[in-house]
Amino acid sequence: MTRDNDKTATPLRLQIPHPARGQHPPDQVRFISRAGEMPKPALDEKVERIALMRKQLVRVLDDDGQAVGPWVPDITTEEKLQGLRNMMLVRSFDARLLRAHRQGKISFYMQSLGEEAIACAQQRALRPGDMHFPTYRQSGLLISAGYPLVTMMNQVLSNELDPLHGRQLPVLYSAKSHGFFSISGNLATQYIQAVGWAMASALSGGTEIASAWIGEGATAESDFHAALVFASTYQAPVILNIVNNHWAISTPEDFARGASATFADRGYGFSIPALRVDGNDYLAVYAASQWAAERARTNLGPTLIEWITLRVGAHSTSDDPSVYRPPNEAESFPLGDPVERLRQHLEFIGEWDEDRHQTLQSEIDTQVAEAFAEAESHGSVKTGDVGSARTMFDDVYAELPRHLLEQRDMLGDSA
Amino acid sequence: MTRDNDKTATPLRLQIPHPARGQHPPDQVRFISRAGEMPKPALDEKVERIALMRKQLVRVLDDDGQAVGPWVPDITTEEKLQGLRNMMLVRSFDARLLRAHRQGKISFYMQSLGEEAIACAQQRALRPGDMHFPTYRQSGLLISAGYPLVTMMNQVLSNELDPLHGRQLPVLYSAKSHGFFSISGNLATQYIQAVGWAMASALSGGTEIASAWIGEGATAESDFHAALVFASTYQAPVILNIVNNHWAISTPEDFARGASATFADRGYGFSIPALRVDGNDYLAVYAASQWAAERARTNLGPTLIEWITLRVGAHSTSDDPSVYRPPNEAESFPLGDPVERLRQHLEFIGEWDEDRHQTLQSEIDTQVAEAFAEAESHGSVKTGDVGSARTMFDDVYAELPRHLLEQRDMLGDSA
Amino acid sequence: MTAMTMIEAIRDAHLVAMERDPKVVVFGEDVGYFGGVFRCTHGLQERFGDHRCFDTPISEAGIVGAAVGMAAYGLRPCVEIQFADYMYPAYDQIVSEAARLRHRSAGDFTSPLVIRMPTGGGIYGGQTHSQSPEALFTHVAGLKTVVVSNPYDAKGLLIAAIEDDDPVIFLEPKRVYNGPFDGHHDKPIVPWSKHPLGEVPDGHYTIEIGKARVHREGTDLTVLAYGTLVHVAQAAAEEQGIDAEIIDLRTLVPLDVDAIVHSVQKTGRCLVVHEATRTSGFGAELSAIVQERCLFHLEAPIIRVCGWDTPYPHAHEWSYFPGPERVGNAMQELMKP
Amino acid sequence: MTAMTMIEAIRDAHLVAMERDPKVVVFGEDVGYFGGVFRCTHGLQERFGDHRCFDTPISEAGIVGAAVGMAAYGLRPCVEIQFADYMYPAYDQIVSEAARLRHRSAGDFTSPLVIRMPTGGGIYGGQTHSQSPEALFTHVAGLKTVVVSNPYDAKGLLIAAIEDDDPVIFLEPKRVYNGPFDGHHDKPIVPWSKHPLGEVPDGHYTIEIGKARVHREGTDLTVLAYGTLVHVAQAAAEEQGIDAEIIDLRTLVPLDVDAIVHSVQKTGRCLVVHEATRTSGFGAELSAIVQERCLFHLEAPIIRVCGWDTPYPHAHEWSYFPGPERVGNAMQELMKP
Ligand SMILES: Cc1ncc(C[n+]2csc(CCOP(=O)(O)OP(=O)(O)O)c2C)c(N)n1
Ligand SMILES: Cc1ncc(C[n+]2csc(CCOP(=O)(O)OP(=O)(O)O)c2C)c(N)n1
Ligand SMILES: [Mg+2]
Ligand SMILES: [Mg+2]
Repeated sequence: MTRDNDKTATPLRLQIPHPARGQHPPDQVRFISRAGEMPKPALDEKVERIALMRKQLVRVLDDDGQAVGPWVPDITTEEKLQGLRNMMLVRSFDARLLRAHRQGKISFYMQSLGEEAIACAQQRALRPGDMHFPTYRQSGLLISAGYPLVTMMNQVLSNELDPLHGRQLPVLYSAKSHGFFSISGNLATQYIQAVGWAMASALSGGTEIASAWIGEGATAESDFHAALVFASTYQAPVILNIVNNHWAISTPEDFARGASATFADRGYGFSIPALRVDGNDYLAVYAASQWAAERARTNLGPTLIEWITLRVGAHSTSDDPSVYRPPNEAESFPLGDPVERLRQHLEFIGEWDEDRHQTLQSEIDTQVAEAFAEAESHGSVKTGDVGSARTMFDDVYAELPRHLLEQRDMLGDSA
Repeated sequence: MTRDNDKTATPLRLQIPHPARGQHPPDQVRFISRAGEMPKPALDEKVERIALMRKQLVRVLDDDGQAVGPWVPDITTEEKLQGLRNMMLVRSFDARLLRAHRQGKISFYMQSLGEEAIACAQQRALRPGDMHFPTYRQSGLLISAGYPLVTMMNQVLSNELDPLHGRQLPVLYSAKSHGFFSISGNLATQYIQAVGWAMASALSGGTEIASAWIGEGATAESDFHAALVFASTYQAPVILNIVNNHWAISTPEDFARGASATFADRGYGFSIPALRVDGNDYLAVYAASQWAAERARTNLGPTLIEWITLRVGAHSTSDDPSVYRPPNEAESFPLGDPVERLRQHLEFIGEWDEDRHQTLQSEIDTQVAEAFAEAESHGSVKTGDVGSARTMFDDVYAELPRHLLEQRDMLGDSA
Repeated sequence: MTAMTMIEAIRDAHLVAMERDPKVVVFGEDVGYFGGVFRCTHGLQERFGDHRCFDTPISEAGIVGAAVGMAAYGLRPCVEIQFADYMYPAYDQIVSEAARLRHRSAGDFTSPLVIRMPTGGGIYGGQTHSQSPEALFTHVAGLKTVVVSNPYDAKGLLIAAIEDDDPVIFLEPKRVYNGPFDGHHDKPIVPWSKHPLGEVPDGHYTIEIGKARVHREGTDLTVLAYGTLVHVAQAAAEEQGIDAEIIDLRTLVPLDVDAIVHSVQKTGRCLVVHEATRTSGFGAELSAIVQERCLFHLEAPIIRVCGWDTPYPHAHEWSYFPGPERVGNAMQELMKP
Repeated sequence: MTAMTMIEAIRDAHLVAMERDPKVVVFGEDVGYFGGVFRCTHGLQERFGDHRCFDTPISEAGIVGAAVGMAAYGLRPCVEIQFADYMYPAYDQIVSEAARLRHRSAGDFTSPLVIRMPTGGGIYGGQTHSQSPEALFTHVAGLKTVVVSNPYDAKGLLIAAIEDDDPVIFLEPKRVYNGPFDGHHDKPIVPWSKHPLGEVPDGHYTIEIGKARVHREGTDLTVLAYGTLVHVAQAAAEEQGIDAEIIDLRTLVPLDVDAIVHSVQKTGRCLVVHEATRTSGFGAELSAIVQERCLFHLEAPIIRVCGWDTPYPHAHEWSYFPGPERVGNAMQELMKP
């Protein structure tokens, strides 16, 4: 294919990223700061100065579990214990439902193992009335908001009490009452919607802010760009979260990130202040979320946050990561485990110990087991207890139009 | 709409850009450097260091017409005279066709008045075999490549000799032989295609590079993002041009740029080196294009260039800019006029004078007039000399499928 | 009543809707300060301020995506896509999001929004200023699709669309913006002021989404049409001396099947016309429905007269456009014993 | 001949095409190292290196846009969209660019590329892993649209698609990847190894794009089907004891009209089936064509059995899917005197 008219010219070559994959040990986290090292900028700090911090990582918890530095959030011990409980609940919930999948009781599942701190802490740092536009790995938002576990499980089981009438794939929850936007199966669409929602709040003189969520892989999608353009132009009150868990199914973060140093870098070209934050550090997540929320609430505009974490489990129950993941990836992950780290901190400050932890763990496991037992008592898609198929015609429109009435009648005859 | 649960909170407000428009004098160019002021980075300079130059402007020609500083390109006087001639040809061509539109001879036209230097100089700085993916304001690429004026006019007239058989709107040329990709009416689509073409060249071990063109307004489109992601990830040999002529129909650059300082800033988050260049300075355009091309040819990857210029005319013949443009915008534009500036330089170095200029001008005007007379002799869409309507069925597919054969027959009956 | 062009009627509908409901917001490319390239939103920013009507960056995905978020918040966005040909970058947000939000969330979130787009050819706009993509919307459950043919309908239907709780695609054939164009492109332009449907009531009124209008009563054959083709069909009928019943469908989804069936059962012959490309156009659905419900009433095969299956050509647009001659020939064909 | 699943046949087609022509490049999300979430490109990167088969960022617009540029350069990209449900972000590049490039440039540039997508439901994938968007392609002039139903066809048609000089949309109903699924989701899975169409020739062969295949000869009625529904129709015919002639269309555009007309004129009855939503589905086009060309041969109205006009529901997918019972009932209905 060479159409060379200058035989001395360098043949061009393409760079196909060759990240750690398969049997190679991963280069998992770029640019790790020490806890407490990164300064905390003023809310209205210039984007250029914040950009200079782009290779730093907001971290609060040090290796001993001590909270150090300017980002230590001002929260009570109760709040921290609540955070621990929420994260453990998410983890226990995930574990129970993965088991249910193995038992053939549910059709599909996606867990957030290893990423629990991000959704859990941000939910607590925001306010009722704010709206999250999540992906499928932020069930911590719902659990931290006190949404009923049984209802979540009903959705996952697609049983008769599923509030979504079995329409959606498991974990694609919707809970307006709890500040949780309906999850789409299409990646990235929610990002610009969150910006639109935040714009609507501001256009209406409201006080609620929006929080947009996306995986690092999905930042390559076009709607990510639309969101940044609109957020920048209208200075929408929105938090733009990028959860960098290093994987997009089988594809390492390198493909979406390209040559740039970090995903936080993406903010700079839109003059959107951007932070990189240790996503496995509950206190850092809380503090950074608070900072970004405060910026939004005081009309200082959008903030982009890249959360560094690791997808510890498979992409979904349909995925077989052994084909592409290096062994022992989680064990060697330098940011540790979010539950363990908050627990260590609580122990460090003398508010927690092994006994209390075991008690809490069994309390939570019981709570989850009971919830699952209750949910399961309402059946599942596997047992065929899925409510009436006729509901499929509802909510396509506000009112059932004639052609859907006719089709529902036809279904009645044959189903 | 306020769903405020904290009555002390600040009501949110949106920022709708209020740029200079209508009767206000424009804030037309942000961050103008003196000629020669901006340093010339090494081809493999770190993106961070180049980013620090983002508020500077590559300029070569000073107010006296002297070429100064590290970016002075090493080109002959003949080459400069060729550039002057090409720009004047573009301008004369545009003027003739605008007149033809006023005379009711053509259906539509879009001119590049005030922006001629960018396409003209870049075309000369690249090589045969390279491929441009232009928008509708880069006819200078064709003219500088020596594409026949009459053929261009045939396209604009949609006459019997129009190589595109009257299928495309005027000025949406296609000329593979001259390194000019078929122009799409849909904004931004060509940007990622250019990256794909460049990837193909590199995948094939070719030596040809691609050059992508986009208006500053269209950078808001999603395909701009796709292009940056792919160019960054695969380090494609491509020049990513953004022509910032300050307007997108009635909308000032502010809406697409948002809060960022410059469009060149968009490159940083992808680690794509980006320059801002005085687009009305032929020598600066030449030098910056050469620099970017050299980077691409030596496998150093993509370069983003924001060209600062002004859309002096209306958006198109369908547009009435008096509704939204400040008066005297062109006169007060700080970067002057590209033709005048190169002319001044040639006079400064003693290679040009008023007489020679007048002679050249009338030579060019004659050339254009003769070309137009010839093109017009083949008729136009207005005179109905448009070739056979049956050609509309060709090229939908490589071979005419049965349903199109049938439809062509039906047309035959009724047309 | 005021004589209005379709542009003025659309603008007036915006005015009425924005006046009545502060939740209505209007935005799009060149829509704010300038008032839209076709001037359909002219004066709205001046009247309601730039928080109710504003310009956007050139991003159709952004426009619709933001509108979905705003609608979920509780606003009623009415947005413009500059030409229907440019809706494709927004197609994911339209199909996967606006259309499905109510269903997938079981009514927890909704997206009551209107997406206006000029459609159709006849202005020498070439392939990217001439398309009629209605069939790409009618195939999508959850969307309502409206195509207007005159100022009276345009105002009443646009207000109804803005007040509707579902996402509505609102298609405006640009060739009838300024008059009831009947396909005779070489004849002088007739303005709306000379046409009864150019008389537009002042203030608020709505036309029910999902109801067709009998544009012309007749007994020889039924023409199913919408947009510009309503006027073309009328011209063809008159020129051919055929007593056609012309139904202006006005809404494609939900469709007024009763009006269609009623007419075809009466006439026994059916012609389907549209400007969009033929294959998989909405005409196919109309043809399928008619034969499903009226097969034994049909005296002749249903004929479709449509745009050809090619891109809309710039110079040859009048060979592409299904004008009165092609429509008229089809009427004669249908009437053959 | 080797017994293959449809996945293996598709992978084999890639191998053959890449072996023969160095210009063939393959890419998409998870397509390189991993070999695709359905494993259709498994082993290609290892065999041909990462300049011939590679992973991409998650950007369908980027995948198709880059492919258009590569095709214009002279390569022959064959790309995968992970699920057809995710093609919407690429729709602009498909419709406005790939489909129109040859025409708008009068052959100066072309875009010979293949876009593969798994389609259809039946894996409890919910509304975003189950769609069949073929009608959104068949309405677009310039595209060829292929839907495969078995391993033999899949290999021959995919090689033909890659060698074709036009852009080809290549749809793979995922429910028949591993066996000739006939809609009886509660019965044991039959593998392709037990089916004659699972026997796939080694090496290079092509099947002509635009030619249908008579899947089952019969005299009672004609079923127009493609993809999974071919097998469903067969099961229904057998269960109902109806001697149906089942035509596997294989290519929707260009369509094998002769095969259709020939069969319907013979049987006098026609059933159109597909999994996509009914309104404006490709079945409408088929119905319209059949009545245009065979009206006076029809003994009964053409019936369409399709997916309902709703999003594809997760838990109720078997109520949505047009299974053998619904198809069988329609056959009985058609046979009523
Ligand atoms: C538009 C679209 N394209 C592709 C997919 C298929 N898909 C689902 S998840 C996924 C990977 C996403 O990775 P990332 O954004 O990093 O999120 P994570 O799974 O790591 O949380 C892909 C490709 C999709 N759902 N939507
Ligand atoms: C996808 C798409 N959306 C909208 C348009 C309509 N349109 C044509 S040109 C234009 C303005 C483009 O501005 P800019 O990119 O700055 O280029 P300039 O005209 O200044 O050269 C718009 C909105 C289009 N052609 N394509
Ligand atoms: Mg990820
Ligand atoms: Mg511009």
